[in-house]
Amino acid sequence: MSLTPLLRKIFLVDLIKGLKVTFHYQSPSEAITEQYPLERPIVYERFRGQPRLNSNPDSGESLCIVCNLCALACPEQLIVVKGERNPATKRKEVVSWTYDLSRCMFCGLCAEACSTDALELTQDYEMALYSREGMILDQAALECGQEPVRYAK
Amino acid sequence: MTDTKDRTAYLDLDTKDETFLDATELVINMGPQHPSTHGVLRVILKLDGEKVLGTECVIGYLHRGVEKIGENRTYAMFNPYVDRMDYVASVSNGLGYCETVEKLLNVEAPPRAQYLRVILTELCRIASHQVWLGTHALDIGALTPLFYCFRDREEILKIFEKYCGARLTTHAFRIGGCLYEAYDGFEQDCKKFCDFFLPKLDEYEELLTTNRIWVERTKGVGILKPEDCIALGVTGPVLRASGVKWDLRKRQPYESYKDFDFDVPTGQNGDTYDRYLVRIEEMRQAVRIIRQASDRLPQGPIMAKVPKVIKPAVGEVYHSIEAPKGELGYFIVSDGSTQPYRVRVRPPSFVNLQALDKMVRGLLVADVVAVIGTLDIVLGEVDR
Amino acid sequence: MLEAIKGYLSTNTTPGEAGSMFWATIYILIITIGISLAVICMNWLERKILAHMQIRLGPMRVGPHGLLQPFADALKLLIKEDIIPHDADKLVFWSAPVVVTMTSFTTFLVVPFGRTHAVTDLNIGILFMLGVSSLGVLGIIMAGWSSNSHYPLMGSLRSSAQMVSYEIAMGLAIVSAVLMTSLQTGTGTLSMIGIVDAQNAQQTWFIFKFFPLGLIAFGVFAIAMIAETNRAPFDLPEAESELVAGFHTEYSGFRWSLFFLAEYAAMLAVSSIAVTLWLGGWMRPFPNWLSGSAWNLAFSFVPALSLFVLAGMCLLGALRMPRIPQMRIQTVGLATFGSLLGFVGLVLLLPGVRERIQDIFWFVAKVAFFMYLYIWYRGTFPRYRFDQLMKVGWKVLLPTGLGVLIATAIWGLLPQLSTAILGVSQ
Amino acid sequence: MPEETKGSNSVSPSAGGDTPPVEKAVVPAEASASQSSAPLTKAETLATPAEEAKTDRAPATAEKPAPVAAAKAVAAKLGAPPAAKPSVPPKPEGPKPEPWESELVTRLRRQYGSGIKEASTYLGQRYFVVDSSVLYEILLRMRDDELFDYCVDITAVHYPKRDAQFDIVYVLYSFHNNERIRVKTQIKDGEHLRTVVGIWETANWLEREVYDMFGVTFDGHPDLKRILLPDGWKGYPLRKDYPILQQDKEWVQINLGIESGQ
Repeated sequence: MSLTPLLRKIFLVDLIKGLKVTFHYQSPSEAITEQYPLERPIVYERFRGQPRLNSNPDSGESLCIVCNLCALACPEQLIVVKGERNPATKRKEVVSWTYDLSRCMFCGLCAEACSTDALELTQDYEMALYSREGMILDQAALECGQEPVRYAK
Repeated sequence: MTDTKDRTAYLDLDTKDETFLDATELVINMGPQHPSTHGVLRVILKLDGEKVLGTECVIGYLHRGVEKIGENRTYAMFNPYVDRMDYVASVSNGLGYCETVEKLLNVEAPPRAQYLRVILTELCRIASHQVWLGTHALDIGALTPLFYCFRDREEILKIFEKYCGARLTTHAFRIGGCLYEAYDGFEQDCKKFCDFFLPKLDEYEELLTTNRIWVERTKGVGILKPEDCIALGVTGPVLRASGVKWDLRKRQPYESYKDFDFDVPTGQNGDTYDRYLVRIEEMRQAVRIIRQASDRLPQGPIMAKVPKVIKPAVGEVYHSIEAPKGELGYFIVSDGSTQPYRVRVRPPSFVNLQALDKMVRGLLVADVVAVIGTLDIVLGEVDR
Repeated sequence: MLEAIKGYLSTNTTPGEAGSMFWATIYILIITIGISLAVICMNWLERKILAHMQIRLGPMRVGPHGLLQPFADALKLLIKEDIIPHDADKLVFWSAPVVVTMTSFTTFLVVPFGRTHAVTDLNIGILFMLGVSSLGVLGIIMAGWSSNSHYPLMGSLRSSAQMVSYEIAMGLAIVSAVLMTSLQTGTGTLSMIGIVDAQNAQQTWFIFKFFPLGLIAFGVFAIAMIAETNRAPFDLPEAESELVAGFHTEYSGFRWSLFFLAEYAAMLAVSSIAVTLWLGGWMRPFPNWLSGSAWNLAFSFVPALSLFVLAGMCLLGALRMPRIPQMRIQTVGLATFGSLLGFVGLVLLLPGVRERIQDIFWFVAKVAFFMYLYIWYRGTFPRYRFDQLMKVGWKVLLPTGLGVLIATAIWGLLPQLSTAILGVSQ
Repeated sequence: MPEETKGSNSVSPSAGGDTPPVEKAVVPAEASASQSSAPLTKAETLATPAEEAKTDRAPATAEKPAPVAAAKAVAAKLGAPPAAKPSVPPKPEGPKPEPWESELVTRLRRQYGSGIKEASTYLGQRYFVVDSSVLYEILLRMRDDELFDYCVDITAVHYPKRDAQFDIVYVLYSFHNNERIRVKTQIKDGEHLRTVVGIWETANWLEREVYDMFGVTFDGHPDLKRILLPDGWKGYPLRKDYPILQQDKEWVQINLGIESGQ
């Protein structure tokens, strides 16, 4: 409508247009808040979250062959893998596997560098803990994931 | 109704030349914990009553030494750190860095990777402008645009999460192209977002563009003349709003920007209202680019032939891209080893912030908040 | 005791006028509790409506749909530490919130909820309200000055300048409304009940009287009233995004909640002035178009109907609550609240009650509409800068106010003027 | 990076990188592994003499025991690959900076002669190396006559081994003819440069950052003080001899009252 600017100014047309926009957003169907503990957000397949050490499904032992590529690829150098050669099977076994979650920035370079895709970033995003020491994950925590920590006073 | 003469003339500002602090002057700290300084920026305001006589910015509260870290990481490892500088537009930081290293290696990303990169960078430009619009309107008092902007930005972040697994610090690109293949349905998602977003953009305009209070608060505030812009090295929407038609994507096309037609919006009198209009128009142009790119996404490899261990030849390269805030430049010196010898980042927000003092002189305290908002600075990028 | 009540209900004068102190105190008690209840309800409404306008849900955790949130806030403010700044002026610091709250509550002395439902009927009602509400500025300056830090000082000076400059525009708009009361009876009246009676006599709301003029006067008053209570586009003094954090920065705990209470009470007072003067106080809508007893009966069911609608919404909400153990208490809470509303709706259906509740309901509904407008403006408009705010006050509202006043006067005198001119010309 | 300045640098050109790494495997692995920073790739650990000189330039992060142990494990593991490795084809020679001739260069050479030490392009990017004495006039000329009216960036690079320790780089761009060049100059540690704030206002903060990070002082600068680091901080972090984890312990002690984390 080509009302002269003066007329539009007098009849507060611009203010009413703004009011119309906010008015029609009032219906509860427009609200997009998720009630977090009850409604879980959808997490997509490539999400980079909690790291996990995969193990061979049938034989059960870890896929990791201690090639140390992930430790070298990590910008924060927070992965330390120790292993020593098992004379019988001529292959290296993992002795200790530490992952410092408090410094990790979830860039995914370690998962890319892993040659046997033992290390993988899963879709789990609930990693809150109460102590900084708890952040240093050992092999067990990496394989079966962290169990949520109950808040105890 | 809107005269474009300098609105602050009636403030009869006579900046005293001697800097003696007489009784009427009041020195006030704004920040570093201030709700409207977009992060940890401290502005020392010298006030004469309500009028601002001069400002001094104290920055460095968020200095993490990204350039020093760059010298101790290999080329591929430094990529995630680059996302943390301008955390609101992390994809374009990554694009700038990867392109500079590719130029150092004399390697060209394959066409499919270039198109993917253009789509993601334009999405990230829209996301960055949405964060700007939300916080800028909030500073001037309009509470609701913030929530509408963040609802629409959520769609973009979903596309990022589906594509590369992270929403904010995406680490989406690798040197030589893209690591992740576009998930099936990527083009449909982008097109669906474009159709969803344009009517929403008209709603922002309905709420703000003609609103008389908004026009009154932004027209003629923080005027920057074109020659001041060039002298101060200001780039991006702030420069274009002062009337200089300069966009790196057009003047020095990188990636595959030369394949798309989009126009560069410019303003006339370089005030906060023009910068608002320029950025809103830029969002529309970005939607146009995304549509063209997702229509013509070519098939083919997504990664150029780049050695596993990147050791560029001895030499140095400066390359810059058009980030949402302005010209984001990387100057990388390589000494032949796997780690860059020197990584220098030329951040647009750092240089644009210098213009704050010239824009704010003579305005009122409430306008300082509006001008900081219109400069669209992100302190992660200013302090590096 | 019973016949005393029945005796009182049949009189047609306000208790204050009838000189019965007993009933006056009861009214004062009802109004004070009523206002604090209204403020609590307004607190919840503001959060929820503003949230829904911003496509979010607002408080959902404290009680079903956040119904207990206002009580939680009130409790929190009560038990919070009450800090007095280092060398603040103790006496002035202590008395500032008292002054502000007292003034905004005394304005309700003359607000006519119904034909006989007002504490008293002063013959200078509207003048009294204006005078007392401008006393609130004093409290704000005392608060700003006594907190002994320059942010609140700047904030209080700004808000006092704002309130003073908008009171003039308000005054002019009110005078033009009062002029309209003198059309029929020849002598205008300042008493609030008198004004509503005048509208009743002329069977039109003053907003539609002399078509454009009444609306313009109402517009001037509406804008001035928002600025008077430091709300929405004019909420500069406590604009958090700016340097100045408002006059009540240094207050905390119960003292701060007094300011909060006073602000909402002032909003209620000012919108009740607007309702009384322009929207015909306790008159039911469309007095002249839909007149006649059938319509009266229909309109008398509206209060009960609205309460049933609210009860229905609550019960619907209770049904749609997720079926998990933690939420069971909330569903039960919502269901009881809904049934309570339904019960009150039933009581309103009784013929005896229905007649008397009419006036109060319509008055409260109109004031509620104004409250909704306040929240709507807060959700939509950006904030004026201080000098623009003063410019609007002095250069826009004041001239229009004056123009409307003169125009109403001339239009009102047209019949006499024409006879005078014709008389002279014959 | 012109060849001759590189020559005097740590990498002796004669060794080059092409001697087949296999025979040199006997080079003491511990020596290079211990000082080299942890994130080394396989090629680095087989330190040929050419690279050995460079490893001490990479700041030692020895105090992180874990990753160094990892590096040693890798070195030990790699030491045992089968001897007969096919000789790696010599790495194709990287792009070299070619001298750049244009009428702009000739004009400058005619006027300043020896002032222009070198003008060349590298990967299509043109740059000058200019003597620090004539730097100010050249920059002024650049803006006035050659229309380079936008100073994109001012930064510095630190070469501890070279006698002229600092490379100050000015990146200039001209809106008129859409062209970008770099003007570089080399100054010793402690040498002063004249500020260019008079020419481009944007230089104000850029020079303050170079001063803050490298300690290069610019005479005539309006207020040359630290911009990113706190004012009382001692030490210039972006110099090569400033280890990455070092903090100004004394400043932290005074201002924050806590023991510095390092």
